[in-house]
Amino acid sequence: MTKQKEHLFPASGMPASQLLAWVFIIGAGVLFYLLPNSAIAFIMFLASFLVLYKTPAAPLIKLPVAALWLCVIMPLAGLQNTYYLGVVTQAGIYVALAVGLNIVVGFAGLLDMGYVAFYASGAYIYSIFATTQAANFIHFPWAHFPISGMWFWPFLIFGMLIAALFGILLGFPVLRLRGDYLAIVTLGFGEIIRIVLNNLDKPINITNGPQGLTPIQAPALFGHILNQPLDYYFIVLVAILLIIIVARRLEVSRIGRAWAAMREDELAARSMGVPLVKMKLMAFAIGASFAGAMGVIFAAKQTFVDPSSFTFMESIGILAMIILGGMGNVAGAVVGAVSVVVLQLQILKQLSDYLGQLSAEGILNIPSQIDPAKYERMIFGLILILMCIYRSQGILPAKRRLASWWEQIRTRGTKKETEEGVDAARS
Amino acid sequence: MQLRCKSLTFFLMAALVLVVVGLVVTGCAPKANVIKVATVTPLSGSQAAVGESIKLGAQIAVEEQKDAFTKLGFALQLDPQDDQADPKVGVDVAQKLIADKEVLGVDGHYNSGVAIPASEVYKTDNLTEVSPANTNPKVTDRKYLDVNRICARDDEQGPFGADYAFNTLKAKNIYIVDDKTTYGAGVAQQFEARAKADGATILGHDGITAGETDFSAVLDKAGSAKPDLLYFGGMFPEGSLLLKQMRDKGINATFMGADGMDDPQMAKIAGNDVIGAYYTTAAGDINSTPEGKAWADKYTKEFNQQPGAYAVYGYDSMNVLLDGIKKAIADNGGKAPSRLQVSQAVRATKDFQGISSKVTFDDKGDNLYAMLFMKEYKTADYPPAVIQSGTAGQYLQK
Amino acid sequence: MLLEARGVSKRFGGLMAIDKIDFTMEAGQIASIIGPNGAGKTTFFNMISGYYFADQGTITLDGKRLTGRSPEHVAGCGIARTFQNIRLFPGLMVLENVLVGMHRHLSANLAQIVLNTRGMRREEQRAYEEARELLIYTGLEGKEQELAKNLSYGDQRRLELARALAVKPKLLLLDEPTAGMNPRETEEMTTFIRRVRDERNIAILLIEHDMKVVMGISERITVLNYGVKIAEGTPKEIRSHSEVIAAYLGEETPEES
Amino acid sequence: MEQLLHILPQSLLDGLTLGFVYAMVALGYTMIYGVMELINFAHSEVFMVGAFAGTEMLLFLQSRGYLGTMPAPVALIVALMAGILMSGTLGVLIERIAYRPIRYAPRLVPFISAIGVSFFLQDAVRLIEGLWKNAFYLTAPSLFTSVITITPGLRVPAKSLIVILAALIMMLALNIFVTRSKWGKAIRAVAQDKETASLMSINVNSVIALTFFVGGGMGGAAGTLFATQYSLIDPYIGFILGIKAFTAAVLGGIGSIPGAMVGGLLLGILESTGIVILGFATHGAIGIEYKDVLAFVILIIILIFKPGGILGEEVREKV
Repeated sequence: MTKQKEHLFPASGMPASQLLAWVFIIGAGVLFYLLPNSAIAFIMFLASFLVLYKTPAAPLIKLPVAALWLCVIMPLAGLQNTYYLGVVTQAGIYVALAVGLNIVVGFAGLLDMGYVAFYASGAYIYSIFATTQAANFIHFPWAHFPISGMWFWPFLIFGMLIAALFGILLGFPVLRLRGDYLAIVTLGFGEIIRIVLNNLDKPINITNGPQGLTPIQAPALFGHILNQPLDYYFIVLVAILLIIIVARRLEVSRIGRAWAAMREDELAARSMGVPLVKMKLMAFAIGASFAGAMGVIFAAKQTFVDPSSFTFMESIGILAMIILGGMGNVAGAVVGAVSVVVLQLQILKQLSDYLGQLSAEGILNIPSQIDPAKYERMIFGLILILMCIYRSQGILPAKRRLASWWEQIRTRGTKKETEEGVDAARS
Repeated sequence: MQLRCKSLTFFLMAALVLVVVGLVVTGCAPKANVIKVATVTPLSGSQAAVGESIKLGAQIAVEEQKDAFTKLGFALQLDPQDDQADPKVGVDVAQKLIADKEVLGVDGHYNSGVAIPASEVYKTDNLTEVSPANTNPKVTDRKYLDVNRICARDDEQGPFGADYAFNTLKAKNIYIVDDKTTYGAGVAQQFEARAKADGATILGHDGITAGETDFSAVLDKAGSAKPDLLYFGGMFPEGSLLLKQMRDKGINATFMGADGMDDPQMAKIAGNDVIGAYYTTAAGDINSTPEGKAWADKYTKEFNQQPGAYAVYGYDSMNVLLDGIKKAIADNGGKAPSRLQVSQAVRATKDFQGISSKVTFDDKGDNLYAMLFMKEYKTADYPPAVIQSGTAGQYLQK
Repeated sequence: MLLEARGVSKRFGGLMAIDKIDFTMEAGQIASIIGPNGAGKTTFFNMISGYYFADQGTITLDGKRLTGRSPEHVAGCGIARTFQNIRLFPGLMVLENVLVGMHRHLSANLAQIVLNTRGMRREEQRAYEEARELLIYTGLEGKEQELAKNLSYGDQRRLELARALAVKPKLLLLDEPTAGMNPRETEEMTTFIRRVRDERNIAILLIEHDMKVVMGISERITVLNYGVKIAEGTPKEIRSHSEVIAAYLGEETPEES
Repeated sequence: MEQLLHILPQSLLDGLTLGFVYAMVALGYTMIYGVMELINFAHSEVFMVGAFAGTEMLLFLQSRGYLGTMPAPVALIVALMAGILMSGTLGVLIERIAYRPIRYAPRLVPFISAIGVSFFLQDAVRLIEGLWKNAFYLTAPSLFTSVITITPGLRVPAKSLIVILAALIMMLALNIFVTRSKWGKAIRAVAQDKETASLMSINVNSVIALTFFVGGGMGGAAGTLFATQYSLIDPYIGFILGIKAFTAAVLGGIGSIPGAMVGGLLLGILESTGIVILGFATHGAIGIEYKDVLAFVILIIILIFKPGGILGEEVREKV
């Protein structure tokens, strides 16, 4: 470790790298606020969160900055440019999904390739009742469909419960399986759910089959209907915040340790008294419940769901996010999800548009066969390969850490020692 | 660790400086009055071929109209977008277009399943949409001001096919297969309802998976039911294979499909088996009129490939759109119109003569002159002959 | 009687790995199982700790039946073990390894963890303190936050012991605890094992090849050969037991095991 | 019931044909898994590339007019050669570029890299075909068109027979190669234990490359046969078939060559015959659209009772 790299300005109080980092963070925020239509400002704005995360500063300084950026600058810029708000909201949904899947794959080491099934179950449970669809098979005089937007909130809980139930259902048969067998069974489970959703329009029309369900009732709060992009942005933001807190707390708890132990050595974990069945089911259920809640939000935001949003590729995409970001690490899952979504929705599209515009203006003549818009997947594939080869531990590799409050307690006594210990552990 | 952090920061700083310089430079350059029109179709994935042909059709229209717009003081640009035939991507693209204030109209989408959620986004800023190919009833049944289509609806197309099958082909026993997509299942359902109402017996209704190539299971089952006619709701790659495998199995039932079959590939894939197959389509034979033929020649010359059935619809939709924009500019005193003004002008389109058909929108955005055509392959050459046609509206189920 | 095995048998295909073994241990006793390679020692261990189900016979701990129970249940009853080839959680910190051993003794449930309750935090703090004490006890002080895989071989052995002690067992099964150690380390380990028994009153059952260790530490020795118990007694008795000598010198065992 | 009996023979034949295609693709998954413990997600694209190579070869022969003059089996063999060589080489290339640098990384990393390769190849083939032919749907010329009618209810198309025959021959050859030849033994040795194998002066890298060549080649052969059987190919055909073949490999017991065959055939028959029977049994409530559900449900049930797959060994972890 090249610890003793000289600072550029050794005389100054703050190391140059940190100073630059802060200049970048604030610069990006201001720039994005001033130029909400600039793609580069937008990407820099997103990158500023990564820089902020990496900057060594007290949480007391970092958190307010992050909050200001997320709750003030992003919404203000987003009002100017709803597309970026949409991108961020979409990325946010994937962040939540990635953090949820990370519990199953990263924490507990269970390769789940059918994660999207839980997302689908959440989305459908809300959609069926928040459209006129439920009237097809529920005939109570007091039941009126679509249900009012107020029901969105209880349905977040129902979505979680239903998804958790599915998680446990899936968990039972796969308990005895390991590694790749688990992968194929979860894959099969995901496909089963999707096909069933696609076909349950007869004999009784429950899901409306491939036609999908629309228009889905928007959430309402105290009589306000929340159907603006900004509303969904904040709903997703709060959801992510809660999910991250829960995931982080679990990670450093006895349950998180049991998962990690199971992942590292299943047999040794059992002989230490870690109940395998319970812990695996718990991982499946908790991971699934996050997806269920996000499904409800997705359905409300999209106002339309159909089975094609829940394909196997979607599961693979989320898996790629956590691996790109850094497996087993909540921050990694966040970074992975944001970079994949931004890459797909922003960078590649922008590139295509730019080249398309060049050819439209006659500057460059690109034959339609090699229109870059068609080859987004190819570029994405290439990036996946390069990432795997050159940075296989992900953008933010996982580190073992203790619960933050525990570190605070310890540092009271032997501050210096601990820091060295932590550094050693991270190296 | 520190090293990496530092190099990252340096990298980002350098980027920041470059960007600021770049923005200042480009920000100062005077910009012409740009009007963008978008096409949103699948340009990647298995339906890319159709999406591509719509885009190219629209591209011809934009190129033809460029000069007219320049005279009005506007630079007209085409903004081709890819929705990957995926509703989620479609919504993202819609949001992107909404955010780009220079975009005044959308020629798209191809898939109804994508168009329906995307139009919820267009609605938020009245960005007008003229669809060349969305046949699902729900697209216009929501009566959005900004959603229009120039083609016929599934609840016209399905019954049109059913009536023809029952009355003209005298098919009493019918087997239905669909591909379990929004489009395929939708049109098959409409066909089934009318066929039943006409008095035909539906022997069975099964689904296949789009993207698969082996349909022996469904054909074994269908074949044993001995139908007079097999109706397929879906796209040509599956449809043509279904037809071919059906004949391989010695099932002699008449084959009928919907407009998803309308593609030059169909005859290539199915070969001689395609002879005697029927399909309904909202797209007429462009070669039947001199203008159409001239247009098809132009397309072929420009892009070195034959136009797909919906290429001309992409062209017509774009022209309807551009026509609306021109009117809106005129109404707005030569200034750039708002999206709402464009939407209103497009909806007011009356007796616009396109290559494929005349266009007049009703209050929902459906084209009153939308036509339906029954085509039969007499030889294994595309396009097949039109054997019956009619205005779509008369087949609409009440 | 702490541990009691009655007529325990295990068959792998045609091979009788364990053949009707009776075995007992008192609380606080140090006992050893010895025997040539392939005698069934580790198989017997695995049966006690729940990895293999017995085909016949019963095993009880404090009168509670263990046969047919899962490893995690056995651990919960108070039996901890180490492994012949160390099985730590390599990617976890040293402290966490020990904390995993305490899993059964912590009670925080999902709701408490998600809500981060005071009770949960207090319990975790106590667990951390306890784990640190165990690390001090096993001589791993100051290495709490290192990853287990970065420890030296000797430290890994120690950590495995600390982790097993964290289970708070009544009976500790050690599978070749001094394997791969030099004489000095072996000596330290022997002293340590005795200390654990004396200070914590934990019964210890060893599998060991080093006869010096076995004879020096065990109060009782059981000898297995071809899955059959051929002798049992104090070190002195075993040393002079004819069948044992025969088994070790290889007389009357023409075929290779 | 009578109707069902009427369908069964035909349905079984269709299932077998499909099953052999699955089995051949499954072989690629299983061989590579056996040696590398890696789900070669890109194998479905290797298959697809093989289909394109074989078809392009046939189209080339057709355009030069050779196709009409040469006997159909010769044309098929030439096309198969093209498919095998192309896919085999591609398999080796993929291993060299995308897997070898990360051979010792955590297991999920090569998996994601494989997904990247898969995405890349789909669009790369599309790009190449788009530039070359201006279309990316290819229609393979028909080689065998005759149909043997045994009974009115059982028609055996010659091309189905060819698929079954070719698949059988190739699997047999593969089995002999793996069990008898020196290289086959080396492959098995590396599959058992890479380190020990390298101590026995086996060049592990070449053996792995060979495995990818053979596995890829089988995929390419399957692709070519697939193209002649179903005649339509596009760059996205690999995806669904790949999932099915992988399922078949797991069903039979991944890592086992006979297992891949058993799994493939079982899956093929389940998909064509099983679902038809189920449809009749439930009076049409469960239609053909549920055939993948049936396949996956059977897979899950089999794995619950036999976690290693039908012919897979149950691996007991050594304590």
